[in-house]
Amino acid sequence: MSVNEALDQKTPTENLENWQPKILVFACNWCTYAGADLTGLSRLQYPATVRILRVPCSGRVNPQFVIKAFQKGVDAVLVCGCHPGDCHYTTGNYFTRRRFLLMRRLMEYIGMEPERLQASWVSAAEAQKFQQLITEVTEQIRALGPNRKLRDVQWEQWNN
Amino acid sequence: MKYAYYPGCSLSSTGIEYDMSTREIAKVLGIELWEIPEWNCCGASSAHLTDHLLALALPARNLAIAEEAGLDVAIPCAACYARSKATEVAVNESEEMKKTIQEVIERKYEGKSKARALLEIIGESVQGDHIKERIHILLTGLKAACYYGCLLVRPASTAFDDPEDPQSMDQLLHLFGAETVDWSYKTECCGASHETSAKPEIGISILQKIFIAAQNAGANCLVTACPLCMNNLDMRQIEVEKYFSTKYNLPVFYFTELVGLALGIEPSKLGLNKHFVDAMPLVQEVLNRKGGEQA
Amino acid sequence: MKRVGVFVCHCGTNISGTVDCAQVAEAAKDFPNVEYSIDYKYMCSEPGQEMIKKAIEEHKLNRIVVASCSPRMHEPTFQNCVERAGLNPYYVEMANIREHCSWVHPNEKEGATEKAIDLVRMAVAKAVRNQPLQKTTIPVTDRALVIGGGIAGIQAALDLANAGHVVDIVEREPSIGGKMAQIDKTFPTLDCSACILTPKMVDAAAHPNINLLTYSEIEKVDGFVGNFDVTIRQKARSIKMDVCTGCGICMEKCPVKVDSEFELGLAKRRAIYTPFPQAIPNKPVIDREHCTYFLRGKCGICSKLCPAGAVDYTQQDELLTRRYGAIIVATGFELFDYSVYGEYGYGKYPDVITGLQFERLINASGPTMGKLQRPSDKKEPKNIVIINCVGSRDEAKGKSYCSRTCCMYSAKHASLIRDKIKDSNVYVFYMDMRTPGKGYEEFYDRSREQYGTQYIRGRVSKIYPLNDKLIVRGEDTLLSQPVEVEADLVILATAMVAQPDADKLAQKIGIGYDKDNFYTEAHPKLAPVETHTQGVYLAGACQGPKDIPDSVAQASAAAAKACGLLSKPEILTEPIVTEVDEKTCAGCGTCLLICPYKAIDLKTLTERIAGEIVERKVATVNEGLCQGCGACTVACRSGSIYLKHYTDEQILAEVNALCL
Amino acid sequence: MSSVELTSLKAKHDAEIQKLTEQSGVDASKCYQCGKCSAGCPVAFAMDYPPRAIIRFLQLGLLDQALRSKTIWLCAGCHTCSVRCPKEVDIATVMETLRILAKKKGYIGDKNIDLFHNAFLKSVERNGRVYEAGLVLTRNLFGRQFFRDTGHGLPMVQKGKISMLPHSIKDNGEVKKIFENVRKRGGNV
Repeated sequence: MSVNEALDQKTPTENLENWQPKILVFACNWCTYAGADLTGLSRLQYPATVRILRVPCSGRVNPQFVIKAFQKGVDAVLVCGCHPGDCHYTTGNYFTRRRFLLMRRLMEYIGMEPERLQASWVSAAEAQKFQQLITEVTEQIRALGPNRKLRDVQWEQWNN
Repeated sequence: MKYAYYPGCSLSSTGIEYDMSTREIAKVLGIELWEIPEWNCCGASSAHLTDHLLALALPARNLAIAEEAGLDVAIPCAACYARSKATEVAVNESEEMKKTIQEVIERKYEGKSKARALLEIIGESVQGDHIKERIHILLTGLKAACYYGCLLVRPASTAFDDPEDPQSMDQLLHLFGAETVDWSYKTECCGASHETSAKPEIGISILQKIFIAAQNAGANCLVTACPLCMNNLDMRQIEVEKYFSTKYNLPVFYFTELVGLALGIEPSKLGLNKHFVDAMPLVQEVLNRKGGEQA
Repeated sequence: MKRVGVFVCHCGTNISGTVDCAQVAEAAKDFPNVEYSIDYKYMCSEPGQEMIKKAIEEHKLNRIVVASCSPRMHEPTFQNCVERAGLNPYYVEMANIREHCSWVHPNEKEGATEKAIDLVRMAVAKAVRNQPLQKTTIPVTDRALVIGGGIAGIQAALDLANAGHVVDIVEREPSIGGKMAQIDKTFPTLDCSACILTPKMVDAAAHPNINLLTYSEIEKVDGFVGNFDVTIRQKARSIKMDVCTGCGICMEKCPVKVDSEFELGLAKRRAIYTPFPQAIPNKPVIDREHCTYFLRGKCGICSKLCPAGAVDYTQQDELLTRRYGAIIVATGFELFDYSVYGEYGYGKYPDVITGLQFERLINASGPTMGKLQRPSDKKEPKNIVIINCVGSRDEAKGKSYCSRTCCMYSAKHASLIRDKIKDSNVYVFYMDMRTPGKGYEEFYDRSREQYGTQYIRGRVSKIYPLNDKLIVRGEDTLLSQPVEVEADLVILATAMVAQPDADKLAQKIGIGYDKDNFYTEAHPKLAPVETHTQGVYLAGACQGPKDIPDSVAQASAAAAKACGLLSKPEILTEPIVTEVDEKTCAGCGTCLLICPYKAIDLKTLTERIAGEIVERKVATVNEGLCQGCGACTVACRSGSIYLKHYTDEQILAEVNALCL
Repeated sequence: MSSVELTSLKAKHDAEIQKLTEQSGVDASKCYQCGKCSAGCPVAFAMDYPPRAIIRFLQLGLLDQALRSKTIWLCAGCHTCSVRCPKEVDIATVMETLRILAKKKGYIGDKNIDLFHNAFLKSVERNGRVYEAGLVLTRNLFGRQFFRDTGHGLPMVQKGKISMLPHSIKDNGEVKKIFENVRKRGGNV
C-alpha cells in the first residue's frame, strides 16, 4: 500500500467535504493569550478550528513542539506572541522571529507548504486582529487540505 | 563630469540667459553637458493638473534617452526638475508604474538615470581648492537674497536641501565672494504658475511681499534658480512697482550668471543685458571693484 | 498514582449556552487517569469550590482540571481552593472553554463542544505531569533607592522615609529640585513654585532617613527584587563637602562665565557655581569643562580665596556600591528641541523662546529679576504670541503624543503676562484645549474672561522677522481665514520628551521603554507605577508627560508600593523558574547569552569520575532573577535546562492530547 | 445657512472618496484640522475655501463641494502645505487629484486657468515643446484678455527672449504617441 493510499484510508474522501482543519496556536501568556481572551470578551467570532496552548513566552516554543504537532496530524501551527519590542521578557520574541525563519526554511526544504507554519504578533489589545488571523489562516488551510507530509502514519508505513 | 542636459522650453525663450550662462560656466568648470537630442516638454506645470499618467510619462521620455546614454540629467529649471524627479521616484517606487510608463512612452526607462538640479551639480563641482584658481573676480558688494522658490527643495522626502531654510545657493555665492542675506522668503512660492496662466492679480501681492522682505533684509539683488521665478520677479517687478507706486530696484540674477561673472566670463555672453530690471549698473559696480579686489 | 478530577463550569449560560457541558464532563471520564468528572453551574462560587474540595477528599484526587473561564481570571481562585483541600496549588490546570470557546463560537455548538473536549483533554494530559512547586522566600534589604531628585523623587523619598525606611536619592545635577525649581508659578492656583518646593527640598535634606547623593549617576544595577546591588558614580565635585560652608566667595570671584543651564542660556554662571541660590546642597561644584585651572593648569583663584580651604582640584570620581530592596525611578523629562522647525526659524530668532525660558524671564529671582523683557533688545513686549503643541501631536517632525501640560501652562503664561504688563495683548494659537483636571477648565476660563487672552484655533505655519517684529502666520480655523499677528515675543509651548539617555538607564536597570523612550508601566490601568521588573517602580514624567499634581500622586503611589515590599523581611517568589540538570549540562554558556535577566551563571563542579577528581562548569540559575520566560530551555543543545510547570514533557503531552 | 445631513452624504460618496484616497495615496482622515496648511499657503487669500476646509469636505463626504471649489484650481502646487503638515498629509497631491477629477466631471472652477492648461498641452502635443508666444496669444484670444502682457511682448522679442516661430522637435511622432497612449488608458487629455 502506498503512503497516499494509507492516508486515504485514514481520512476517507467522503469525509473530506466536512473536513475541518485542526490548528494549534502557541500563545504567549502576556499578549496573545490575553488578546484571545479579549476576543472572547468582545464576542468576536472565528472558526472553531483552533486550539490555544498557553506558553509563558513565544520564545519558549521549541521547534520540536512544532514538528511533533505536524507528526501528530495537526494541519497548521501558529506561533503568536507580543509585538517585537513589546516582549514581556524584553527579548523573547526576537528569538522566536529568528527561529521561525529557520523553521520555515525547514518546512520548504522537506516540501511542506510553508503556510502551515505561521507566526504573528498579536497584542493583548488586538482582539480584532486575532479574529481576522484565525479566520484567514483557517481559510488558507481549508484550501490546502489536510496535512499529509509529516504524519505518523507515514512513519508507521515505513516501519512495517 | 558628464551629464545629459535638459534645458526645457523656457530656456530657449524667456529664460535664454539661464541657458547661455549655464553652458558658459559648465565649460569653465569642466562639466560636459550633452543636450538630450530631440527632448520634449516635460509638461510642467499643466500636465500634472490634467492627467497623472501624462505628467509622469512626458519627463520619462527624456529620462529614457539619457538612461540609454548612461547619464544623469542636469536640469536648470526648478519646475522641470520637480516633474522629472517625480517620474524618477514613481518609477523606482512601483514596478507596476514602471511598466505602465514604459508602455506609454514605448521606450525603456528603468529609473536608473537620475534627475538632478543644476544648482546641486554646480554646488558639488566647486568643492575643493581647484576652484580658487578659477575665480577672476570676487563678487564683493553683492548682497544677495537667494530665492530658491517652492519647487526646488520640495517635497521634503526627495529634496537635496532643507525645504524651509536651504543653504546650497548661499554657500555657492559665499565661495565667490558675495554676501547673502538671511531672510525668510527663500522657499515661499512666487505664484509663477498663476502669472503664466491667468491670475495676475494673485501674483502681484505675493510678489510684493517677496520684494519687501528682500529689501528689509538688506539685499541689493535677488538670485534664483528657476526661469519661472525669474520671469515673475524680473519682468513683473515694474508692474508691481507701478501697482503699489513704489520702487524696489532689485535686479534679479540666475545663480549661473553670477558664477559666470566671478569666473571672468563676459557679461553679454551670460545674457546679463537681457534683464528687465537693469542689472548692468550693479554688475558694473562689481566689475569696477575688480582692480582692488581681484582674487 | 495520578487521580484527576475534572470540573466543568457552565458559567450560568455563558458556557452552557454553546458548549454541551454535560457531554464534556462525560467525555472526560474516558481520559487516562481521570477518576471523577462533573459539571456544575458556577464552579467559582462558594458551593462550586466546596464541591471540588469534597471530591478531592472522597475520590482521593491529586490533580484537578477546571474547565471554565480564562486562567487569567480564576486560576488563583482554584489554586487557593485546592490548597485549602491540602493539595499543592500547582496541581490545578485550567481549560479555557469560555473566552477561547463558547464566546467565540456561539453559532457552532457542535464544533465548540468538540473543541471544549479537546481543551479538557489537553489540560488533563498536562495536569498529570504537573509537579508540586513551592514558593521560596528571599530576604529583603530595607533600603530604597530613588533615582532623580525632582519633585517626584523628593516626594517618593519623603513618603518612604516617613514610613521608617532609609532612602538614598541619586541626582545627577549639583542640586535637587529638578524642573519644578525653574518654574515661576504653578497652575491652577498660581502658587509660587519655589515657595512650595523649597520647603520639601529642605525636608528631604534634613530627614534622618534620607541621604542625598547629588552630582551622582547610576553606573550599574545588579541583583533582583529585595536585593539590588547598585553602583553609583559620585562625580568629582572638586569641593570638600564636609569643609565647605557655602559662603559663596568663590563664585563671586571666579573669572569664567558660561551660559547657565538653570537659566536656559538667559544668564551666565561661573565655572564654580551652584545652579541656583536655593540649591540643596548649597555648596558649589567646579565645572571642569570650563574651569581655567582644569583647562590650562593656571588660575586657582577659588582655592586661594576659600576661607575654609574646601576647594580640592585633585578629587576623583568615586564609585559606591550599595544594596537596595526597592528602586523608584523618577528621572523626569526634557523639553523638545524645537530647532527642527525651519518654519519657526530653527531656533535662530532670539525673541522666540520656550515656555520654560519664559518661566525664568518672569521669575522674580530670574535673570531679569522678574521684569518681562524680550531677549533681543530688552524691550517690554506688548504683543505676545503663545504657540501650543510645538513638537507635540506632530508625527512629521515631533512626537505623536499630547504633552498634557501645555494647554494649562500656556493659559498660565497668558495670565502672568497680563498681570505684569496691563496693556499687552496675548494670543494663544491652540489646536484643542485640554483641561481635564480639578479647577483646570475654570483656570482656562479666567485666562480668557479675566485676563482677555485671545485664543485662536489653528497651528502656526510660519514665524518670520520683519523689522523688529516677528510675524506669526496661522489660520483661524474657526474663521476659515489666514491670520497674522505682529508679535514682539513668541513663546513656544514645547513638548515634554523623555530624557535623552532614558533608554540607557532603562537598559541598566532592566525595565521597558516605549517608542518615545518613556518607561513602560506593568499595566496601563492596574499597575501604573510598577514595572515588569519586580521591585522597580516609576514616578513622575519619566513614565510619560505629567504635571506636578500627577507626578506627586504617582510618587506617593510608588512609595506605597515600595513600602509594601520593604516592610517585610522577606518575600515569596514565583516558583515557575528554570532549573539546570547538572548531570547533562555541558557548561557551554549559551543560556547565559540568551537570558534577558542575567539570571544564569556558570559554576564549577568538583566531581569524582573513575577515581579522578575533575572540575567542570555547569550553568546555575538565580531564582530571584529568573522570571520564567523559558527562552533558555529552547536554546540549550543538550536539553539540560528546563522550565518548571512548562517542561518539554508537559507541552508535548498537550500537543499529543490534542491529536488523539 | 442650511444644515448638512451627514449620514446620507457618507453613504453616497464613500466609494468615490475611497477611490480618491487610493489615487492620491493620501488619507484625509489623518488630518486633525489644525490649519497649518492654510496658514502657510501663498494663495489662500484668493481661495474660496482654505485648503484645510477642502480636506474637511473629504472627511465628511462633501465631495461635490470640494470638486466645485475654486481652491483646487488656485492651488499653485508649491507643496508648502505638504512639507509642513504635522500629520504628513500630502495636501498638494490631494488638490492635484481633485482637480483632475473635477475636470473629468466637467466642473471647471476657473475658465481661464483651464484654457491656459489646455492650450499648453495642445502646444506640447503639436510641437513636442511649448511655443510661448503662441501660448500667450491663444490664451488672450480665448480668455478675451486681448491686451494682457502686450506691454512685455515687444521688449521680450527685442531681447531675443520670445521667438516668433514655434520651437519644435523634428519628428514629434513619439510625443504624439505618448498622448495617444495616455488617452487609450482613459486619460482625460
